[in-house]
Amino acid sequence: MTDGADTPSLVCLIALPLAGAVAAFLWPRRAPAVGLGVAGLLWIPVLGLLIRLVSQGEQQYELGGWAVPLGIALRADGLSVFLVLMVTLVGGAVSGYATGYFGGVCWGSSFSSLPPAEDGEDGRDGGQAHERAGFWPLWLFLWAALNALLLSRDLFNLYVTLELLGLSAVALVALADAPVALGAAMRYLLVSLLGSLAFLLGVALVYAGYGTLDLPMLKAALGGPVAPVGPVALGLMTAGLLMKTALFPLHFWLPPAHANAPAPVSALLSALVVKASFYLLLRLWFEVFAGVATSGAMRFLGVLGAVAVLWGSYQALRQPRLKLLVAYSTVAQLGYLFLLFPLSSAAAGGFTAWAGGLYFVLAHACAKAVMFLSAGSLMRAAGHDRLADLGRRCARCR
Amino acid sequence: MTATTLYALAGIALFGLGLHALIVRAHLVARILALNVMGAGVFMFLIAVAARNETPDPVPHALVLTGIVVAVSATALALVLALRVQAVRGRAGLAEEESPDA
Amino acid sequence: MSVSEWLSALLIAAGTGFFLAGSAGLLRFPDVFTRLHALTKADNVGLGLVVAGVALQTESAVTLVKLVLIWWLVLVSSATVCCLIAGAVLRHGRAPAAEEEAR
Amino acid sequence: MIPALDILLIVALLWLARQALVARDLFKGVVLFIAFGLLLALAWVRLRAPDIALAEAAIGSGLTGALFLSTLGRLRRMEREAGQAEPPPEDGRRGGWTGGFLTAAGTVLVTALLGWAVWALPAGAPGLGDAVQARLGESGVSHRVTAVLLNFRAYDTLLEVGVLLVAIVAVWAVARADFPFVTRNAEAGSVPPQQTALVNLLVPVMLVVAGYLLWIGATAPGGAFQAGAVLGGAGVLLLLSRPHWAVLPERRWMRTGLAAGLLVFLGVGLALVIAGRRLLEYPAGWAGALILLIEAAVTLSIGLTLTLLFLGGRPAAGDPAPTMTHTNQQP
Repeated sequence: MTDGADTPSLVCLIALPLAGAVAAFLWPRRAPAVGLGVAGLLWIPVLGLLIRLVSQGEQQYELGGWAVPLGIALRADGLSVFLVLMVTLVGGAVSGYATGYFGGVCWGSSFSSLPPAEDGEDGRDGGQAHERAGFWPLWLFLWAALNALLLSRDLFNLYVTLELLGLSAVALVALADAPVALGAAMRYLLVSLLGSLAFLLGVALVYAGYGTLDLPMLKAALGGPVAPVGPVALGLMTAGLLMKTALFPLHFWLPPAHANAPAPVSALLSALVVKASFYLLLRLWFEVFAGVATSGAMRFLGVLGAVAVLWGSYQALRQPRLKLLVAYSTVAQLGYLFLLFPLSSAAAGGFTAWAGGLYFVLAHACAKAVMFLSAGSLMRAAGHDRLADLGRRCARCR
Repeated sequence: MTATTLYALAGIALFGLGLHALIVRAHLVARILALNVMGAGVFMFLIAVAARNETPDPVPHALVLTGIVVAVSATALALVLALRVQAVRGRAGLAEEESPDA
Repeated sequence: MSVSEWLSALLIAAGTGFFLAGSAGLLRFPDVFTRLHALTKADNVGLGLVVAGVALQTESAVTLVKLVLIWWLVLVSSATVCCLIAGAVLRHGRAPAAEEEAR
Repeated sequence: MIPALDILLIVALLWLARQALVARDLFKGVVLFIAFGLLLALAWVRLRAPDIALAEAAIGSGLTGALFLSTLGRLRRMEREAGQAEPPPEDGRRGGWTGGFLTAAGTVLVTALLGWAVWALPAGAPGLGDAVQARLGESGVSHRVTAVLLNFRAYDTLLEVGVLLVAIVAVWAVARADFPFVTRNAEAGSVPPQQTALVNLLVPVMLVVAGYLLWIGATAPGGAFQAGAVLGGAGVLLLLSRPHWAVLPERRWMRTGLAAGLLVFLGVGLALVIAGRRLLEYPAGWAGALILLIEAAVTLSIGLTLTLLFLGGRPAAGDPAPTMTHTNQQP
């Protein structure tokens, strides 16, 4: 384990989108350029981190120079760097798409005929302006929250990143100012806040029982005799995270929220945001609480995942609208992810299950993002996304 | 049983009260109120934990201060969303069996 | 206990008595105006007595200033809020309802 | 032996919370919630957490209560304009007696499980109190909570200031300021003179108190959050009564003020990185000054954010909102 004090790439991964978010808020006209700039610049710390990870192994960074448990540390191992790489890839692609989708960008885009974004505050020019004004700062905050979550090793800090992630995600859904989208955003917000509170109470129980918030230190402390507080805290945090990950039967909020958001937002939510809470579940179950989580509980999560695959796929096939179909398919695909829990704890094939599971995470992120982006373009072209009428429309497009 | 244990348990009870109201109430303002009570319960538990020591542990205090500010931000956003829902739907509630493509 | 401690206890007890009377008035009086009367008048005197009692126990001048400041601020704001509530009730001819609370 | 005052306080808190949550009349529920918040502040004092008590009284009870009340007012107004004489009855969610029973039983079960875990907490109380005490001398401040918030765990606070900014960006993206609601009184020329007098009196006092809280935070309970909350309270008072000297800043300045906290916080952190240190690793001797600088900016941003969250939407370009004096001088 090396300390990355000399190469601040870990910090840049969080500070760069955060600074971008402030810049996009301060200069709304330049927001798309800021977003694209951040998306490009982020590759420098990402690749730097990747190189160091390969050559030196796990990286960590003590913020403020305070050692854990007093301070907060960032940590990058294979799993988190893999996911950061995925976020940078998908996030960059979606940013590029969004410059076209929301208009207001200065170079060749079919939507550049829209009135300039001004700062979109009067909402009189077709309702598009405030979408454009809100999207960039919120998305950059979301990006910062994703990276911060993937790199943090402190439980309370993870709670703050979850809230940052949840609030910006909800606001992004509410950008589509339609009645259905507002209802979906409201439901998403309630679920997200309930999930965060359950997680926070779990964190509080951990602190009460073990006196630390640092994940590796907690892991060491859990090695001793198990008090009831350990499993109960894990249960609470898991319940909160399952709500945010939308595992069946807690998936009810996902399809309306993902289907009614603006297309780039749907892509980000389905591809990246649900994966963040899934990543935390992996961390908690397989690393920190490995001694507490029983194989029965793992099997239970696996069964829920299996049901989600069947139920989500069945619902997807029944949907009349393209974006809802894609959203329900997310419910199903998330079910596949949870098959990882029982499979990887099996004595044989644990590594294969991990490799397969992570490959699936990446594949789903790319595929689902592209699907939602394509659905958004189809919707723009056809003016709706009713499956029954889309075929005719597309025949004409050719 | 000490006073701090009682406060800790009261925090858990507040969490439970809020959770129940969050599930059974339909009006969005009532549900946001319920989330605030749940949050107060978590804070009370944390501060009771801090008070177990001779000099109170400042770390939970700092966590709760952070939590209070996060809570007021979330509440403000939730209330504004509730108002928008009322404005476009005529009622500040979410229909239970709502077809997503209404 | 010294004389000043006895005096302090006496003042605080008297102040608490005013609070009790004010609370009883809040519960028992028939309409908004009389309830306001009970609440604001009794609380101002009650708080004044409590502050005087506590002030007897302090040694630092800064604390004394803070205590008096607290009493003065409560006095000013409760008098104003009393006027505002009573005015609102008079204008609307009914108890202040939900739409008036934000002032 | 538990002091009777604590038992009384806890019983009162639980009773108030329950009453607030079951009240069918939402106005009643919110008023009970505000009372609950005030008693909660008392509980924090009993638990020797004066910092939280200050923040709770100002933010948890005060500003959150104001947000709820203004939301209810707007809801009622919308209902009146839509021609609904009475607020629509709340539709029952989980239908039937069995549903209600199952929900209650489930909640009780979860609460009991949590209570059991708390009851069975190991007795030896670990914590980071000693670790904080050991390094307090290097933190640049002598108040332990401020040391944790702005030095040991400053990164949490940085992200939290980000959450505040997200809230305002989100609210601005979702809704336009319903300014007529806020200014209704002033437009009718009927801000009562007592109210104006009170605001003229209180706002300067609140500014002084905010400055005092900010300054004292280094050595005693207080700090950026409490000071920002007091500023926010002053802002809400100004929005409600619009004395002639109060002017909403132009939107450019509004944005700058809202972002100032995060900007300065992140700027200081990154400047230290460029200087070869870690993020927010203050150089020895500079910690106190840098913390005060960050806190001052954060106080300003929190105050402005809370005020504008109360406004409930983005102030639009065409509205008279930006200059509050506009309508006030009309007869």
